[in-house]
Amino acid sequence: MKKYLFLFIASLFLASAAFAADSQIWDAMRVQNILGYGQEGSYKLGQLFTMLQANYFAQVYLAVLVGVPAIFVLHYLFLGPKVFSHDGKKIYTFSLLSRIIHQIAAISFIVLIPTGFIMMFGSSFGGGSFVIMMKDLHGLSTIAFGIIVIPMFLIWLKDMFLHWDDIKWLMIVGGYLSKTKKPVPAGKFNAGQKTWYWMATLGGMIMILTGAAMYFLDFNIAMINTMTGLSQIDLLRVSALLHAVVGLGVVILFFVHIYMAVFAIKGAINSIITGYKEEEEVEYLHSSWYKKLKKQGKI
Amino acid sequence: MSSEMSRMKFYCDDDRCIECDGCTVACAEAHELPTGVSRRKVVTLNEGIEGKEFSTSVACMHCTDAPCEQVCPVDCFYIREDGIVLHDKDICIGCGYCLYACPFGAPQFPRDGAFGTKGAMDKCTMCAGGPQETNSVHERELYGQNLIAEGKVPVCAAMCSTKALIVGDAQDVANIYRARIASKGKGVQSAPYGWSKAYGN
Amino acid sequence: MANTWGYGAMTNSLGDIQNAKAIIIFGANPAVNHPVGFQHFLKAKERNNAQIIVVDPRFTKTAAKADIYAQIRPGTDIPFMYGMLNIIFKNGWEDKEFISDRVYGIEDIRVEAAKWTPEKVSDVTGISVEKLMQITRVYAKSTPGTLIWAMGLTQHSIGSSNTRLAPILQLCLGNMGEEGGGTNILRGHDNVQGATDMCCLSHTLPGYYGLSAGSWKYFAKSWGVDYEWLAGRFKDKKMMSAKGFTLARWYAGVLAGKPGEDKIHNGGTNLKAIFVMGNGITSIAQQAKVKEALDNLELIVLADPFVNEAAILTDKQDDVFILPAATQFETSGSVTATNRSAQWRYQVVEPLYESKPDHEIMIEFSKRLGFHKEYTKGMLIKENKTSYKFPEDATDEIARIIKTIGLTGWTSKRLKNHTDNWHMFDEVSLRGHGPMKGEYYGLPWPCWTETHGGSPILYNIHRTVKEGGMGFRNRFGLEHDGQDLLAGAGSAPKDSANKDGYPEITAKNIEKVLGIKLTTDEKKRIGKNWKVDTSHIIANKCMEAGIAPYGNAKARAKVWTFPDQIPMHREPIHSPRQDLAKKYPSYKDKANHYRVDTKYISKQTEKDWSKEFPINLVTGRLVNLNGAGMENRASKYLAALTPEMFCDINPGLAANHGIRNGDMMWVHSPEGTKIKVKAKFSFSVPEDRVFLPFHYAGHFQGEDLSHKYPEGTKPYAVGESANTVTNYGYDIVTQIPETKGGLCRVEKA
Amino acid sequence: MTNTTQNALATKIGRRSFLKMAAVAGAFGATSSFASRNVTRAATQDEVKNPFPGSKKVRTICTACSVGCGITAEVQNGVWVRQEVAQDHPVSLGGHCCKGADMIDMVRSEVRLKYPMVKEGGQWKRISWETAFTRISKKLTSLREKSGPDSTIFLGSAKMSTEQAYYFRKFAAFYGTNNIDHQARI
Repeated sequence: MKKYLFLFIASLFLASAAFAADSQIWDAMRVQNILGYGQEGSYKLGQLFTMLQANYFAQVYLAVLVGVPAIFVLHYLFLGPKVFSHDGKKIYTFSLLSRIIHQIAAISFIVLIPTGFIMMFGSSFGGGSFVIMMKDLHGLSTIAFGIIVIPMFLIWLKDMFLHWDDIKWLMIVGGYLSKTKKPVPAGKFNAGQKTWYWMATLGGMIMILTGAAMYFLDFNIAMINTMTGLSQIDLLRVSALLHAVVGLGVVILFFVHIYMAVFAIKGAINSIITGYKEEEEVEYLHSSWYKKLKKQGKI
Repeated sequence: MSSEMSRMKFYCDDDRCIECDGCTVACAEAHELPTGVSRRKVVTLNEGIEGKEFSTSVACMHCTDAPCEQVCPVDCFYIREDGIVLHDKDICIGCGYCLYACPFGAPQFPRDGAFGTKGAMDKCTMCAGGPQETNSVHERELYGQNLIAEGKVPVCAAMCSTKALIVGDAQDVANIYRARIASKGKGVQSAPYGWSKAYGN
Repeated sequence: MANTWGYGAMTNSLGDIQNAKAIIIFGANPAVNHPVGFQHFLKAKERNNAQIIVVDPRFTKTAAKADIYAQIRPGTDIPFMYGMLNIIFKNGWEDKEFISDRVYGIEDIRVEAAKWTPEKVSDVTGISVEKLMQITRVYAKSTPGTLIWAMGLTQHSIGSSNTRLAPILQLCLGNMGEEGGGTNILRGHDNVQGATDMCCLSHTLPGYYGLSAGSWKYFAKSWGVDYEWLAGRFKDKKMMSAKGFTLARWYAGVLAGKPGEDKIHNGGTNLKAIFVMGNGITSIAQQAKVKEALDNLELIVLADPFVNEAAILTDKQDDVFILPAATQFETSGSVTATNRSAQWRYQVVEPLYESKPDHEIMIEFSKRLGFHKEYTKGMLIKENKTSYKFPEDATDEIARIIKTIGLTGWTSKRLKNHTDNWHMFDEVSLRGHGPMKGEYYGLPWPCWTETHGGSPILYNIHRTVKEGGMGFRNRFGLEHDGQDLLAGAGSAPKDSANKDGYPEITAKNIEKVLGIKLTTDEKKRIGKNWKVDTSHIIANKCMEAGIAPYGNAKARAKVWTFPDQIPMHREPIHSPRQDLAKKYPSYKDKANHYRVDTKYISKQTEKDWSKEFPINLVTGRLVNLNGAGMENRASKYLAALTPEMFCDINPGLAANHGIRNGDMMWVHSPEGTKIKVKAKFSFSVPEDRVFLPFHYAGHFQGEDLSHKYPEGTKPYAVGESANTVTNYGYDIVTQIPETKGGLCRVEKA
Repeated sequence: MTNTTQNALATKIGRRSFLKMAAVAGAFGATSSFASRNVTRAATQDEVKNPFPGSKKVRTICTACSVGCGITAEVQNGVWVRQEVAQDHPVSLGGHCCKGADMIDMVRSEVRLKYPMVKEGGQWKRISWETAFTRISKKLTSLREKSGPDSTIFLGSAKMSTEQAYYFRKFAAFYGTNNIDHQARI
């Protein structure tokens, strides 16, 4: 038994050695990477990353972290939330499956985004084990999100294509800039929700892929390198850049989403818990869908 | 180390480097590194092609304006007064950003966590240990020996079989390099890789 | 080489290479095999603008640093060197004075060289005429030039001719005995020179005394035992003087009598037991035969710090003993570097675990085999002691006995003193400073007396004998074919009492050669000749008179006792050029070659090997491993550098066989054996040859033998042994296997 | 807080100082310990000079190849703790190839053979030195009597010291055979 254990450990040892020997970053490619760094004709990704990471990313994120909620506070104070009657009829909007999927996504985002921020401002937390724990949480919740992102993408896909209403919705910013209650042109999902959908699914997938690339670091999938024409190290740099840029969009829309669900529309959060939306809410905020349902006689 | 004059630098003379891997192993052995991490690596390019093959030894170049230090989200890097770029492994979270910023591919990440997670970053310390108590057991375990504190030369350069790898104050290193070029009677070649980056200012 | 001028060793030192103006390297790869030594080559290039010329079948790391590189076909060094000589003679670039004073038999070389026109050489070697001309011009015009070689010249069936022609080339250019010149053979292991000097060899006694009855008598006397008793230990006196089996072919001694095996002459018995100490017998040619032999032995004893992989290779189920020998850091003793310098290797730590130093194991066995008292008596004689201290007393015993290579000065005290003060010696000349003034580092032999400083450059007549000067050794008689073999007038070492050539010094001629008179007492005590004179009278008188005890003779280009009197080209046994194999056939088969009949021409002409096996096979070393690699593969850092056995293959050749980089491939040998290795694309080999490193073991013909290691002893890297596929073929004189010029066939696995 | 942020964004200052500021303003209040880390504690003279107090340096020679590089071994309480640089050696000048740089692992390698073993019935079995000596000697003696001394071959090593090599040659001579060789013949 001990012998097999030993053999197993020895083989792991060798596997790790072989892994290192096949490295795309620290082995044969290393000098090429060095030579390519900052050369004419190269993408200069290393310098770009250094410049952005050193000077801008954290600042912009901090601005978002502080600025976006600040805008919401102002909005809430001056324009106030939309209040709809909770006594009227309820319209069944979200199936059980879609709710489960949403909840998983919600939980993972609630973990992902703060942990992401903690990593970004790791120095404020003194680095070390706490931040590492946050980093591991970030990775673990990605697994949950990774499992449901495709189903989520599929179940809502048919409702998410661009519609004439969306343009109109965008022109008036969903009616959130006025206090008056009047029907807003929108189908089952309004343009804001659609944007969030695309950002959360496609953007989310980009986040997963770029995050995974950075997590696994020294993997060797020749196809990716051939397809993108990037060396492994440049692939990682692109990943880091995309992760930061796309992440910014996700974070902003996530904040908006939370604000809308929790504060801007009173009680809106219940609909994703119970599956039912207030009829009045649908009538005003999703007027096109309301009309369609009426026509079909479903109300 | 008195401050103003010294800026410690490495330089590998590829006319002399023969890929004996002495530096790699000397480093690994002196600091008892896990396998899979080589702080110093010898790379040969154009192997077997007459007139084009050359080898060179790379590790952290202890850049003057170290990009790794700029991008680290947890600020675990610090630059000593003599120019040696070090980091604190107790603070490092193994995010990999320093690697993306580094022109030399110096930072490495031993996969010591569960499921092959990346551990704290490891790189050449120019044999100067880390922020822990000098020559303490804790320092030795995390960073390896602290030869600089003992007043000794980093082990890779000291053990270089052909004296291709030299280390010391940037000015001295440049002088040795120039002396070698001069004795060969050749004009000064284009500066070696990353020279401008690592030796900047 | 010893047959050319007396001693078979590196003539100069590594540091002295810095004095060279040109360095030509045949079949050696110092950048990989002697990296630290190679710094002196690079310094010569840097400081002296020395031209480095590399002649090698493979574009090695050394070639990468060369100024001129010639990719020669394996086994054609002789035509190449004759080609150089042809051009040298034609242009009159040879050192005529040196040749006439100090070399015998060059006329025959001239005749042979005339046949090797550059065009013909080009056809045989594959080197263009222009390149041959360029190399010859550069090398002949830049004197002093040093000539380097290693196993690339010796591991051929014509290895002993190779190692004669290289010195001849140097002699013709007058590069011998000069600073920055010489023939510098780079030895492999740390103490090959020392162990060879002590003659762990089957054809001679320590100090190259040979196996004649006279030599045995000298040793019996020096060891303090009765000659007849010692002779009684042997089967008979005939076997006592018969060369034994060699490392290369010991397996034949086990397998003899089986169908298809070569006949042996071993006193009527096969080999039944093997006793191995620190020898990776998995790195010798013909592994399949070695395995079969191991399986057929009655007793295998392997003493090593690590598991000797012979124990893994064999299927023998009983009576395989593995004994933990201590490493050399757990004992002390002297080691002789490649330049004949000795250093004292101090003990670092006590033997770990249950390991014991080699000598303790031997002494324990001598007790149980009943010859302990006689065995160790030699250590007691000098000071008439009652108990010995190893290794110091053994060092002094060696110094007392071995005169042929001048070890008299190598007392343990002096050797320790040199190591203790190694900082007091110069890097280039090895000269000592301060208290070590007058001595050279490590007392490079010959170190004639206990006050002599050693001889860093052999055959250097510009220095006095006391300072390490000497002419060539008088070893082959005084005349041959009516020609005088002693050196010409005026070519004696500096400040010599005798300016002429002179014979080796004996009790009879000492007065005449040195021009002195011995006292009666001296006449009584003096030994018969310089080789057996333990009274030191000859050595001391010679030092006073500036005379080298071994004489001052001519080097010989012609060795009349060899099958080829002058070096002749003969194609390898397995040659890819069948047309040339007919033109330059191998030797006649040789009976009783180190006790075993050895095939040459019959093997070469058995069939057209090159049809089935069209690819040349070259083996060699890697920088991180050494020998059979046991000790280095047991280090995780070294093993991690090359965790797997591989084969360097040209991408063009690989493409023809559908092999991609990193694929597994088979290498088949004419012996019917095969190995499975990883293909590694490399342009260092052209499309007609592949390269295999020979350090691996633990796999055999595709089978992983890992399970056969005792628990916890498996090295960090295992793989196929390249020597499983090296071909049959042995040197005609030394029986060194022909591993550098075989054939093979490759195939995708 | 908004104020702080805007100020921070407006003034062009380095990221580090900005973050430090943010950290001060932030809820967690953890300060970057960067400043204090810049200064290492002054080690005692003894610590600086030698991390292995009481160790001695032993001059010895590399066992890899015939160049004969010097090694300075640092030994503490009978344990080889590290390899020092033999900068003053006249041939190697402190240089080592990878093998030489790792000589210490020859001694402390975990896969060393630790005790005598014999293969019996295909299985490795640990035995004592005494048993090993006795069993091997018995077998050798009986073979020598039955088939003569030439039935044994001794393969020595170029890795032995000169003295050991000499005694190995002598061993074969006293055993009564010239079947002895070593690696010079490969």
